[in-house]
Amino acid sequence: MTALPNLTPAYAEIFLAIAGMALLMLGVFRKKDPVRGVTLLAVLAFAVAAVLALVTNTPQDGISSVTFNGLFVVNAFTGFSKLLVLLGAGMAMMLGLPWARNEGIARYELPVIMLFSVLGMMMMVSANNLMSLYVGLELQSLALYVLAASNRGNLKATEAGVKYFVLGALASGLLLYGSSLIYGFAGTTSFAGLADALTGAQDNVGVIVGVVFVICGFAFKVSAVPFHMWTPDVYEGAPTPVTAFFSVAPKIAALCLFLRVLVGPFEDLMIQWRQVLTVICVASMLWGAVAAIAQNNIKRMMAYSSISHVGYALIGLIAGTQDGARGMIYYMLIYLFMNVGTFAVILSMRVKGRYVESINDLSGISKTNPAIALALTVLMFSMAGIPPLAGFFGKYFVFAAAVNAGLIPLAVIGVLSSVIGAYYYLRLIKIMYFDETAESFDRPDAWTGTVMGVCALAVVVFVLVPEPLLAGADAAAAALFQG
Amino acid sequence: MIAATLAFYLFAGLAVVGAVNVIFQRNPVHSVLWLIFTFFNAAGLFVLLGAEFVAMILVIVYVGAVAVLFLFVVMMLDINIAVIREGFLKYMWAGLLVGGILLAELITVFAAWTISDSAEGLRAAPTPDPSAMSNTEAIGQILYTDYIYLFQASGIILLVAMIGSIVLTHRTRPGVRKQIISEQNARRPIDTLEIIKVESGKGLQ
Amino acid sequence: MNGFVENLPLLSVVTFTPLLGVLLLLTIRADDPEIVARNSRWVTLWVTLGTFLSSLLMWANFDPGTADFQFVEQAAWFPRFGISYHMGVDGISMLFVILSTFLMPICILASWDSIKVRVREYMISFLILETMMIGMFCALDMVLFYVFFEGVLIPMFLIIGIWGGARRVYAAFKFFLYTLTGSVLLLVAILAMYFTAGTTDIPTLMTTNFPFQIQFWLWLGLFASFAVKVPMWPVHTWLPDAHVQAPTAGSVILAGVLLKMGAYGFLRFSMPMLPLASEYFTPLVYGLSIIAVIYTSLVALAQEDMKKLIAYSSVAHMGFVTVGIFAATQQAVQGAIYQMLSHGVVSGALFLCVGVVYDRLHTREISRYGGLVNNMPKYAFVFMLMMLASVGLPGTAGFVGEFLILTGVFQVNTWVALFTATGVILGATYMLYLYRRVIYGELTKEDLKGMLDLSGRETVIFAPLCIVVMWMGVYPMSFLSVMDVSVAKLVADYHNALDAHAAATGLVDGVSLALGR
Amino acid sequence: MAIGLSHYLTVSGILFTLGIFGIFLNRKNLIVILMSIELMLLAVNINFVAFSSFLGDLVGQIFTMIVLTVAAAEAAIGLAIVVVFYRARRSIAVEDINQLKG
Repeated sequence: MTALPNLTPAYAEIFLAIAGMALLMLGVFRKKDPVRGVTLLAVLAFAVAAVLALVTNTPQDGISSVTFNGLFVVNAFTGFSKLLVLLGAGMAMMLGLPWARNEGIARYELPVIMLFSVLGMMMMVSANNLMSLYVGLELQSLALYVLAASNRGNLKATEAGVKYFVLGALASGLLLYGSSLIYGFAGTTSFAGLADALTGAQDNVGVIVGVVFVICGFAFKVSAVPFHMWTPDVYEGAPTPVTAFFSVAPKIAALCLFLRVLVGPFEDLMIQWRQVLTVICVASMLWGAVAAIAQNNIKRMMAYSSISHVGYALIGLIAGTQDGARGMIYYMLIYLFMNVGTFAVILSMRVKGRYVESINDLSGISKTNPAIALALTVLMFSMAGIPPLAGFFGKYFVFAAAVNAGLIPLAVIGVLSSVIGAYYYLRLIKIMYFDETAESFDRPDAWTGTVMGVCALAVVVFVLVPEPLLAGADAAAAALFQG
Repeated sequence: MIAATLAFYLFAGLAVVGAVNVIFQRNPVHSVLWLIFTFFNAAGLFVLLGAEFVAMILVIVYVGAVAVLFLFVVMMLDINIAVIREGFLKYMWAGLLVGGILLAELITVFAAWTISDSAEGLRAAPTPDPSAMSNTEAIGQILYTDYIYLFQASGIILLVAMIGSIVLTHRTRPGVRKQIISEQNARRPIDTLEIIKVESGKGLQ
Repeated sequence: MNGFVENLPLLSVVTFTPLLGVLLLLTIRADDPEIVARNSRWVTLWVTLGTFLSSLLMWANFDPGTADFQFVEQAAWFPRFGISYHMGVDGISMLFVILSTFLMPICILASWDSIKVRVREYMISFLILETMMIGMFCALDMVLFYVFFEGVLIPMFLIIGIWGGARRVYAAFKFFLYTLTGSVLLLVAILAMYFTAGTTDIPTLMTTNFPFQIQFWLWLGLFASFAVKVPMWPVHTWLPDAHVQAPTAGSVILAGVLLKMGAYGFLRFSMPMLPLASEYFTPLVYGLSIIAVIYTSLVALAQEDMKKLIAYSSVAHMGFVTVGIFAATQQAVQGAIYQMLSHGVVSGALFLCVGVVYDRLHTREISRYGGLVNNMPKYAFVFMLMMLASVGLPGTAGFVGEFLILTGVFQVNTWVALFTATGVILGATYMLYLYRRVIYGELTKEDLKGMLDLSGRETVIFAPLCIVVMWMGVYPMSFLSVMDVSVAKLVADYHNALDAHAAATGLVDGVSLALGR
Repeated sequence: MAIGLSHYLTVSGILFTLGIFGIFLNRKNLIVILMSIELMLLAVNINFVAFSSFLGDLVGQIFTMIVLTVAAAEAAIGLAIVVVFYRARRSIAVEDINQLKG
């Protein structure tokens, strides 16, 4: 008779799983308009899960605590990552509520699926074994495939679903194949064991091939060049709130896991993975910036923008130091607010009850909708990395880590590509402020307006009170390098 | 020994033949059948490796459920036999070249496969002696204890797959008449019946 | 009084008063856009005047006898990265703060009638711009400096792009991307400094000795940013576009303050922190500056657009400034700073002069004017005064700076002094040529005959400018004495560092020479 | 010649390459792409079982079972998406995935 595993560290995940099933039941049995109730309760569940994650992921005794036979780990880093994921998911879900009502495709299953995908993200962030990594990753991916195609009557949405599914499954396959090679060399799938076995494996070709496969798989999931092909199509095709969700939660989760895997079990292979990642990172920053210039659909532009942002975040990862990890987490934190805020703006782009998503639809809205224009201006300047807005500090911290790790050429390429990036962010501002007025937008609903306001404000006031946010990120990075 | 070697080459060769056919068959139904064929041979390889339980799962779950699901969808969508279009061959040769290089590299790596010195000590669940415990029993011993987390997580994945498939494909067709029992039970004669006295010679008004 | 001022975080007050003004502007509620516009103008005027007064309070309490930073404030900001909110001024930076606060109310008055749309947003942009400018001159932390330095781009981009002329979009993008490209390299240099010296604190960095190899790259990083901002030839091309397209007040601030940011960067960072590299690159700076002085003067001579002409003259004048800074003698550096201050006032005033006629005739083409002295005598007088100051006539602000620079440079390098001096002659040529074409001659054009002389508001704008220009020309000591000690320390530290390095390496060279023989 | 680990790895390598090949060069229909994905996963499973056998470690077989489960779920979702696409487009030819410019 085996003793029950220690469930305490996983309370947040267990709660979310039960909440998901309960909400599904609620949706099935509630006759009248279950969507609103299920959505709000799901947001509430995220809040509760965030509190639980905060409490259970900071073990009083010791640095991190492991359970389920070593498959699951929690520490300050996983805790912080989960908070980011939950925050992003919660805001995206709030954006989805008015959208679903306006578009008339309200389905209560979608918030439930979103909730399960968040559960998958939390599981992968807490993975301590290639197996738990895989199940977490697949849980989130499968849910995301469904979400991408969820607007099933729409040709673009279904096509986005197909593309996302095929390339996502391919990425999972690559990752899995890499995992199998690594297992075959090391005889174990646990991160701690791998860290032992891979010491001194720098010249083992099989392991390196395995690691490269795993990196390619992750690069797909975070949509880094050259594994980014799906991103613009999925961003454009998927329903906008789902795109907002895609652009933050899975990306943050995958990057956090990427970081944990690379500086954890694969730490001794840093020389090898650094080369691969440097190519990926530079290509992402530059291609994301260049390709965004030509876009006319704002969601596609945001897709390329997110590709180049991933490039910047990867700089912190390539540094491979505690500074770098910290920089990357800061970056994700700031990116979260900028991106969700921008998608709130995109969801406010309604002309006479119809959603529009061409960049030219923004022309002259500084006159007709000054509040939206102001919020988007702040967000765009922040994305371009202009101080004193938060986006600048995100870039500052990752570049600082790169310079500190002796990667000055990388930092120089980074800053120069941020200048290219500035061009298309400015283009939006130009269209809003310098061009003639097109049609004015409908008044945004309270939910969208609130999310937009909160995000824009966060980007502005970050410069005044950075400490509370950074303290958490700092503890997270420290935990990663102690454990 | 020789029997095992022969069996390996048989299963391995047929699996590869099957896989090639999956890709190059023009009729998707044939592709699915070749896929099933490939799975059977892979199961044979599993048996050779001493993993009977996984081999059975592969045949029962895969061939029994997944492959049949494929077949079902292929037939439901009623897809025509594909026409090989212009340019395909050009692409194919380039692809074959790239694929060949990838494969050659992988095989080079595999030919000199080494296992870490520490691997033996790092094993999480060493295989018990086959004479003491069967493969199925050994897996059962750890799957529901040490790996309960994965088991539960797989359950959730299946749940999501189920909800997802239903959300995507289930349609409520208009015009379909459904039986609503509660409404039937709630009907009273007074709602539906009216007794009219018809005076002779006047008919219904 | 003194006790009160000492306890007051005076620099923060000066820096952030304009931001308070922004909050005030945001609270204006009225349905009629006219009322909003009127209230915005008045609120902004009072706020900028208040800022100016508080900066004068700072000057009154400034001790010119020490080269140390004064009114120092320090507070934790990003303690994990050693970045702090550290503010302070010395004899060099304080005058620039005064210059910024002085020009600001003038700009607001100059935009009083010419800006008719989105007045509130315009005023908000200007107030944010003011905070950024003042903060930049006060910052004593590299990152804080960078935040203000770059932050300027946001309001300026909007000012040019929204309220500018016909090709405003092109000009705004060019301005933004040129300066951003330079600045991001500055950012990398700042990071490299941080990890070499372990701090971003400016006073500490000034006493850090970087090895020459590192100085070399850091200097280039800083140069990329400051050279674009100054602007130096050949990266000056954004300036004529930005000047021509910006609204009048935007041009005033651009010429009056923003151009000084680059030169200020050379003075504050390149010279004291990287003396070896500065010395090494001095010929480069001389070369580029001389080209700037002569080439842009010639280009100015050929201009048909008044604003463009003055823009090119700015490039030439800033060439003087960079020559003066890198000559690194007491007189030259003092002259450079003085030249910056006077150029700030004079070129600002010249742009205002252009603005006056532009408001009336809506063209800046020189050939459209002529004979204005006949019906606009007040205007002709003001224009003449500013023109002469720009040329460097003794008794005006321009003379002192040019004279000091040329004296200082002459001691170091005769040829450079000679070439620079030709710029003075060329400057006189194009300015007098401009003046002759606009003001003198027959008043033949019909539409010019109806033009009115300076209005009451315009007189109010120009009066302080004229007074300051005369004052700076007649009694320069009131400004020179403020910067005297700080400049002396800057120059002395610079030469000490060079001597120490020469002593260290000279020994090695001597040995190698001896061995070689 | 005795059958060693590398023989199994080679078989799996061939299947994996065929799977990738099938995804990228497929000009016919989506279902074949899904089947190619199944082939990739099968290759992974052969790897895991082979390693499990040669290492004397059951974890590989556990991993295989997880992969099988997930692959089943993936196939279900994939087919559902294909069905949805078919309903919207009336085709599942790869060339017809062209509404969004890549």
